[in-house]
This record gives sequence, structure tokens and C-alpha cells, in this order.
Amino acid sequence: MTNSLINYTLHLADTTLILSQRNSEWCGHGPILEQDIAITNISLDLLGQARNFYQYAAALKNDGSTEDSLAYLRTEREFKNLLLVEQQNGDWGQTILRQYFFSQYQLLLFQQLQQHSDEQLAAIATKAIKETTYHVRWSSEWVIRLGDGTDESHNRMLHAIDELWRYCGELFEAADYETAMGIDLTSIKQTWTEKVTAVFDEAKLPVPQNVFMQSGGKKGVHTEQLGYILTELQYLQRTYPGAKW
Amino acid sequence: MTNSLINYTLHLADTTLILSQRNSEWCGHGPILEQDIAITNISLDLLGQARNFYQYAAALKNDGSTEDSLAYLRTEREFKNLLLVEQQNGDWGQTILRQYFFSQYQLLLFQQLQQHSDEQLAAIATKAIKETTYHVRWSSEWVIRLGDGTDESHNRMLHAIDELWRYCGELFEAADYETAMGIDLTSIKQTWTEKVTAVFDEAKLPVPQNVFMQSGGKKGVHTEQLGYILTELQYLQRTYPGAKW
Amino acid sequence: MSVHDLENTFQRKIDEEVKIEPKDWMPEAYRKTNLRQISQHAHSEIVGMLPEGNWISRAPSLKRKAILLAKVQDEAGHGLYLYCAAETLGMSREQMIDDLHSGKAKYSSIFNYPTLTWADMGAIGWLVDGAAILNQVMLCRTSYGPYARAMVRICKEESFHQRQGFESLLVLSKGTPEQKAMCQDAINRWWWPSLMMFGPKDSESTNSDQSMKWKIKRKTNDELRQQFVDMCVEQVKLLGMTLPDPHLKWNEARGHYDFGEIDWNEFWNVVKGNGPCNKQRLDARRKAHEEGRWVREAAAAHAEKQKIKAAKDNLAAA
Amino acid sequence: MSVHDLENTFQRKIDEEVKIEPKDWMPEAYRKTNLRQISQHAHSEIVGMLPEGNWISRAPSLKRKAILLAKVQDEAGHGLYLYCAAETLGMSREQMIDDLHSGKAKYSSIFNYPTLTWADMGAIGWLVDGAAILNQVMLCRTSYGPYARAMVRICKEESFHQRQGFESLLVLSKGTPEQKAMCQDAINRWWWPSLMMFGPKDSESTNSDQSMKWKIKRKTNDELRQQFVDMCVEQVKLLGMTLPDPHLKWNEARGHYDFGEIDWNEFWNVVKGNGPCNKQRLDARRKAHEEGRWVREAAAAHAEKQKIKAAKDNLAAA
Repeated sequence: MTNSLINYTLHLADTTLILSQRNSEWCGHGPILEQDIAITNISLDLLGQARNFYQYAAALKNDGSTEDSLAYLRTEREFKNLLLVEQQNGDWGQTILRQYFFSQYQLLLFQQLQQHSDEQLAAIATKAIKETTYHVRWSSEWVIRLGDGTDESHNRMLHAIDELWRYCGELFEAADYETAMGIDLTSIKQTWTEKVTAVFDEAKLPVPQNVFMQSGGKKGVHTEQLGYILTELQYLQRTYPGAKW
Repeated sequence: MTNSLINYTLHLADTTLILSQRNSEWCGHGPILEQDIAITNISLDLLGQARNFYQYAAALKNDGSTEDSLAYLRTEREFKNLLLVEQQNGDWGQTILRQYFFSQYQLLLFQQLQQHSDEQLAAIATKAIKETTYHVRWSSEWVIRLGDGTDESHNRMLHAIDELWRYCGELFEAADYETAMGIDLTSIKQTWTEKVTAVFDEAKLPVPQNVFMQSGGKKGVHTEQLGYILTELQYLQRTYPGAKW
Repeated sequence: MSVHDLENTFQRKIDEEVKIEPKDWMPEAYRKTNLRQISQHAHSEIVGMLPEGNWISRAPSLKRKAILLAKVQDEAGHGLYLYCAAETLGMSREQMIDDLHSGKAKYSSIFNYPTLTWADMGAIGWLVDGAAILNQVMLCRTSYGPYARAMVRICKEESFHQRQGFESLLVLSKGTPEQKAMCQDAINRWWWPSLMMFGPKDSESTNSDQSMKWKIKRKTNDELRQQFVDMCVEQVKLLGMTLPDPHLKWNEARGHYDFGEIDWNEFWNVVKGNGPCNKQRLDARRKAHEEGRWVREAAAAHAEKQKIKAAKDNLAAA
Repeated sequence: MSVHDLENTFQRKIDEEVKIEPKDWMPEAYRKTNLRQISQHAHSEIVGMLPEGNWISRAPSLKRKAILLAKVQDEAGHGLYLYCAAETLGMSREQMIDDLHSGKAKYSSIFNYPTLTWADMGAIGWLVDGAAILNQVMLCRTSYGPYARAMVRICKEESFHQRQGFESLLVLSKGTPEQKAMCQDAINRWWWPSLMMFGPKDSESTNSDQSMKWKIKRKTNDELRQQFVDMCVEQVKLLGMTLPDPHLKWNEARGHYDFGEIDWNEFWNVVKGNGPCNKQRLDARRKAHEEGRWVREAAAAHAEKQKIKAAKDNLAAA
């Protein structure tokens, strides 16, 4: 049980960290100042969640691990983040679509985790519900704004869907540790699909059918993206082992 | 004297390594298969030169340093490469222009080094003359082809000149260790300017006047580019210290 | 009222520390000076996100990453307050941004220097924010109301940033030999540019007299610079580091530290556009603006569609 | 000569191991099959540069970086030989590339897998090049002259690559615990996809009979696959590693190793376009082609200008 709990917590931590890292690439480069602030804010929120999860995982491992040793000293095959969050930012449309797909899922997941028997996970989830609700609202509004904006924005959203949809299946494919933790991804999938369909409908965007889904992230088999993210993220800790910052 | 020799050799090594690294980013992404091969070939040549210089520097330091410890375990402020070679590839025009600026300079430098009292530097330079002559020919032909090709290619070359010219001054600004080594950059600058002017003339490209020149690379004060190059280059050695590959 | 009366009323408000508000009459030169200063301050906040944003992905601990993200986000927020304050003086944000991108409007030269190591983050917090704070505390009492109020909000956050920057250097100064060297190196590279943040010597500063009279500026360049030096000389002792100025020396008679001559060549060169990162900073801002165009256009188009839809729904309901 | 006579002459050449050359008469199906196979082989070399090119910047030593660069460069060269050989059969390189980008033409599915660690470089050299070599040695005796000659040149270099790949794994296998684990992990991920390189089982392979008759293909899929398994089972012992197949077992009666069933679902899925990297590989090739358009156009424009200038000079000289 504990192994599954640790792995699951690491999955949650890695996922939020990597998405935070990707979003933070926009800092200073956003399309509008207010949105630069918003995406950085979301990045901060996700980082805060990641830190909570890493700290919990470190406590569970009880072997000297810290939030930093877990984030900075593990390698690609040990990371358990979703493939979706390691994908490149692409344009603004791709970034907010990735956020919407993820946050819609995360909100439903956190709502479920609030009831989980593991009190710490439940507490972290509870703490994060309010900001995640905002993430869903902010990103879904952007999906609609861009899907039903100009021809150009609509086409860019079609392209973004083509890039990202194939990574949405993994959200609902339970890894062994998720099953062991009793996470019900089936009901989450159903609600997620309904919500996404409704938003896409308002955004005048088509919901893809019959797309083959990629997976592997939850088990440490990533795309070629993650390695590069880690070279930047981990460089200083690798270069100055044991130093305090 | 030895300190200057070591620093100068490291400057030569770092410069060729970083340019090799930049060029190799094109591998598999070049505009024409034959040019993919050519740029990869140049990358290999430069890497070969870098290895010769690093191996010599390691021998001079005589403190357990190896070509790999020098390339993989020094940090940004210790690297002495020219600012020119750490700049981004940009488009094909910017890449071949960077190559031309550098190779034209390197050929003149190597011709001078062939006569240097340090036999090893002279030997390395001699060995590299033939391939460097080819680099000059290959890149200058591309400058002409693109400068006097289509309107689009001409404009892209103008943009490339705007990006890179400001880094050409540093080629001829002697660092202390270059002066100590008796390198005559003044005569190199004169010939370089004549050659570049002739090529630009044939390419129907304007030679910029009165551009403020950036420098610092030879002294370890780089642009914000180098740090990122090193996170990728050095990651595995930093992650697995002491391992053999 | 005659112009002469208006001018008298205006100057009396200033002398009596009554804030000038957007709807008040003001001399054209006062409006222009404030607009230039406030918008350039806003540009500085935005451009200033870039050298620090450069180290977010490589921050060496999750805590430092969070602190840095929050700092840069605050700076964006400051830019927002300041653009809003500047807009009250009659120029649109779009126009201000165009002026920045065309080179017509300036931003603080300090951001034209590259951030080369992690320690630069601490050095920027300590020295750059430190210098900015001296300027800004003064500006909290500036005569133009919207500017003063924006500055009060900003000052609160900047003090926090400066303390975190210093704390980050303190940790390095107690760390490994490499970290100590990294700390000293960053201080060596950021010290003189920070002194340059206070602008030219008073004797060569063109705008000063009128700005002092209108209480846009409340202390001179040299006064602020001296205050900064005096403060930093004490603070650097806590780090066990040195400032890269062999001429730093307590002058008993003046009651201040003497310090070396700034390289004014470098100062003017960077102001003129020849600093290490001038091109990169503006290229980055222009690129963000250009690549964001389709996003802004789509948002506007969508908003328009919503308006039309709402109008239709109203008609239908009526 | 009647078609019947032409066909007889053609088949007799093949039976007597006389190469078919570009100017020879050949059945349309023979021409098409060779064109498809050679061009797809060329595409494979080019696309194959991508998974390996992915580790050039991160190669863990200068020597390994040089070896990898040289390998990828060789592959580009192989692609060049093969495109030239294919062009002799009546299709331009431009058209072949368009077919690749449109999805009409295939390339070896093995390259649709991601390279996730440095050890993947060694695994690809050992297993993927190893499998390719078995195919290619056979092709050195293929009936179409230009293809056979290209393959002879290619085989020389590929053997070298395979040895370097194996040697790279050998070093890992004698290294730190992390390196050993990295080595085993890469073998685990690349083993089954390498077996899939030999294609469907003979019983389900559509092209085989005619290809065997025309000596385009000289051994069956299953024959080659068995040869590969037998070889690798011995080689993996030298690494002190295991192959991820619990059913591997020497079969005395057959004189070969029995091995487990390939996941044909995965095989067909990847062929159909659903592998982990299918999209990325084609996107990268299309992008390179698109972004290179202005370069090719400029080169052509310049060449044209040179021609005109030369013609003028000739006239002037006359």
C-alpha cells in the first residue's frame, strides 16, 4: 500500500511540477500583460501543489528524501508525470488548451481526493480546489474565446487539438498504483468528456473521435520532451551536489 | 607563459566545441539532404579540433584533467569561447553567415599559428588547415548564393548580418593571454575585412559601418545563450559523476 | 481663469503637498514629463521581467523557483499599475508599447545586462531592487496622485523582494567555495551598473530642476546614489563579500563613503543602445507583442460577438 | 521482341544472377516494387537520423559525441545513395519526399519509438542496426544493380556502427549500477520493436513470393528474424544482460532459439501511424522541408543568374 501511495503522490507531484515548468516559460513573453500575470499565477499555484505532494512523498519515504531531492535528483525514467504536461507550449492556444484539458481533469480528481482515506492527500486536494476551479474557468474561457474568435484563432485551436488530444487518454488509464489507491478514473472520464464537449460546443470546436491515445508517462516511459526539461530544471543541483540554496 | 598558453588553448577549444554543438542542432533538420551532410561534417571537423585543443590543454595542466573534464565540468564563467559561436542558429542564412565569419577568421588564425613557436598548437593548426579552407569555401559560397538569390533570401541575410555583425569585433580584440602568446590579430583583422568585403560585394550585401561591438566571451563573460547550451551538453556527466562512457 | 492663475493654483497645490489628479489643470510640460517618466517606469518593470525570467527554469530549489516566479509576477503587476497611471495622462497603452518597441521610449538601462549565474538573482534583488527602492520611496510622495498611489503599492512589494534577494546571497555566502565565488562574481558584475541606475551626475542632468520644482523628483541623482553606496557598504559586510571599488573609503568630514568614478562611457553607451542585451530585450518584447497579435484580435472579435449576441437577446426578450 | 520474350529474358538474367540495370526492360511491377522499397529504405535512413540526432547535444563524452555525429552523417549519406538509386527508376526525389510527407510512402517503423536515455544509442546500434544489417547483407545481392551497389557501400559502414553501438553498451554494462540499469532498460524497450523490423510473419506477408522470385528479397521475414534472435541471444551474454522474453529457449531439434510471440497489435498500430513518435517524426521532416524552401529557391535562383551571366560572358567573348 505504501509503495502505491508513494508512487501515486510522486505522480501527482511530477505532473504539477512539469506543467508549472512549462507554463513558466511564458513569463515575460505572454500575448497580453494581464495574461502574462495569469499564466505565471497558474504556474505558481501548480508549483505550490507540487511542493505539497513532494513534501508528502518525502515524508512517506522517510529515507532522507526532500522535496528538492525528489524533484532535482531523479531521472527521466523515474518521473511519473502525464505525457500531456511535458508537451511543448506551442502557441497561446495550445498552452491554454493543455491547461483546460488538465485542469478540468484535475478539478474532478481533487474533488474525489477530498474524500480519500489518506488524510494528507485529501488535505492537499482541499487546499487546491479553489485555485483549480479558477484554472478551469480561466482556461475554458480562453478555449471559447479562441475557438470562437477569428478564423485564425479557430484554426490554431484545431491545430492545438490535433497536437494534444492524443495525450488525453492517459488521464483516464489507471496505472497500478492508481488502482491500488482506489482512484475511480472511469467516472472522472465521463464527467470530463461531458464538460469538454460542452466547452468545445460553445467554442465551436469539434470533439475528435477515434484518436489513438498515447500513454506511458505514469510508468516513466516519456516522450522525447521530458529529458530536455530536466536538463534545465536539474542543472544547478547536479552541478553543485549537496549545496544549499 | 604557461598560464597564458593554457588559457589560450582553452579559448580555442571552447570556441570550436560550442560552434560544433550549435551546428549539430541542424542534424536531421537541414534544408537539403546534401547540406545536412555538409553542416554535420563541419560540426565533426570542429569537434575534432576541439578535442585536439582540449587534450593539449589537459596535458599542459597536468593535474588529472582530461578532454572530458574540461568540456563537461567547467561552468559558464570559465568558458572562453567567442560570443559569436554561442549565438542561436536562427535560419539557414544566419547559420552559414556565422560559419563564414568564423571560418574566414579561423583560417587566417591557423595560418598564423602554423608558424607559432608552440609546436603543438602549430601542429593542430596545420592539421586543420585543409578542412578550414573547405569551411571558408562552403560558407562563402552560401553567403553569395543567399545574398544574391531571391528577395527573400537577401532580406534574411540582411537580418542575419544585423544579428551577428556586432559579435565580429571580439574576434580581433586581444585578450591578455592572446597578447602574451604573441597572436597578431591586427593583421588578421585587416585581411578578414578585405575578404569579407569581397564576398559581401559578390553577394550584393552591405558591409555594416560603425556598429558597436560586443565582447566578453574570451574573458568568460557571456551572453545569456551559453548557460543553456551547457545544461544540455553537460547533463549526463553532471548526473553520473565519475562514470565512464 | 487666466493661464497665469491656473499656473499659480497648480504650483500652490504642489507646494502644499496636495496631489495633482487627472482632472486637474496642469502645464503641458508637467503632463509630458510625468507621462514619460511613468510609462518608462512601466516599461522598466516589464523589460525587467526578462533578465530574471531567464533563471526561472533553472532555479536551484523549488522554494527559490517559487520566490522568483512570485517576484517576476509582482513586476508584471507593477507594470500594470503604472501603465494604468500613465494612461490617465492621455496616452493609450498600445501607443506606449509602440514607443517602447520603436526605441522612442526608454526603460531602465540596468536590464540591458545579462544574468549569467544564479547568484545574479540575489544580486539583482539586493542591488537593483535596492537602488530602485531608494528612487521609489521618494516617488511615493510625488505630486501626481495616480503615480504616488501606484508607487505606494509597489514599494511594499519591492522591499520584500530586496530582502529575499539579500537572503539568497547570504545563503550563498555561507555555502560551498563555488557558491561563495559565484556570489562575489555576481556582485562584481552588478555593482557599477546599479550605481548607474541613479543616472548622470547632477551637474550633467538636464531634467532635474523643473522636476524638483514640480516635486516629480524629490532628491537629486547624486543624493540618492550616495545614500545607496552608504547603505550597501554596510550590508556587504554581512555577506563577507567586497564591493569592486578600491576607492571606497569612509570620509569623516562628509559623513559619507567616498567612492570611485563611474565609467560614464559605459553608462552612455548602454543608454544609447549598445549594452550587452539591449537588442535581445527589445527583440523579446517585440516578438511577444507580434506573436500575441492574433490572440488579442481573437479576444476582441469574441467580445464583439458576445456584445452582438447580448443585444440580440435583449431585443428578443423585449 | 514480344512482351513474352522480354519477360523471359528478364527472368533468365535474374536466374543467372545478372544485374538488372536502369536501361533494361523490366516488368512494371518489378519497377514499382523496387522503387517503393528503395525509396522507403531511403526515407528510413533520413527519418532514422532523428531518434539518434536527439542525443547528439547530450552525448556524455566528446568521443561518443563524435561517434554519434559520424553515424548520423553516414545515415544521411546512405539516404542520398538510395534516393539516387531510386531516381533511376523514374521518380524524382521531390516526388518521393512529397509521398513521405503525405503519408503515402512508409519508412521503417522502428524509428517511431522515442530515444529516452543515452543507452538507447547503444541499443539502436546493436539491435536496430543489427537487424538492418541482416536485411541489407541480403540486399547486396539483390537483382537491381543500382540498389545492390548502394547496399554494398552502405553495409560496410553499418557493420562499423553496429560494433560501436555494442561497444557503447559494453562500457555501460561494466559501469556504475545506474549505467547497468540504463543499459538493461534500453534493451528491454528496444528488443521487441527490433524483432518487428523483420515484418509480419511469412504466413501473413503479402509481397513475399514475387519478391523472392525476382530476387528483390532473398530470405523470408521469419528466416531473418530467427537468424537475428540466435545471434542476439549469444551477444547479450557478453553484456551480462537479459533479453526481455521469458520464452527464449534453445530448441535442439530446430537448432535455433525458440522465442515468444510478438505483440502484433502493437506492430500494426505503429505501422498504421499510432506509434509514440510517428507524428513527431513526420512533423520534423515536413518542418525541415518547409522551412528549407526559401533556401532551395534561393539556390536555384542564384544558379539561374550564374547561367545567364555565363551565357552573356560567352557572347561578349565571341
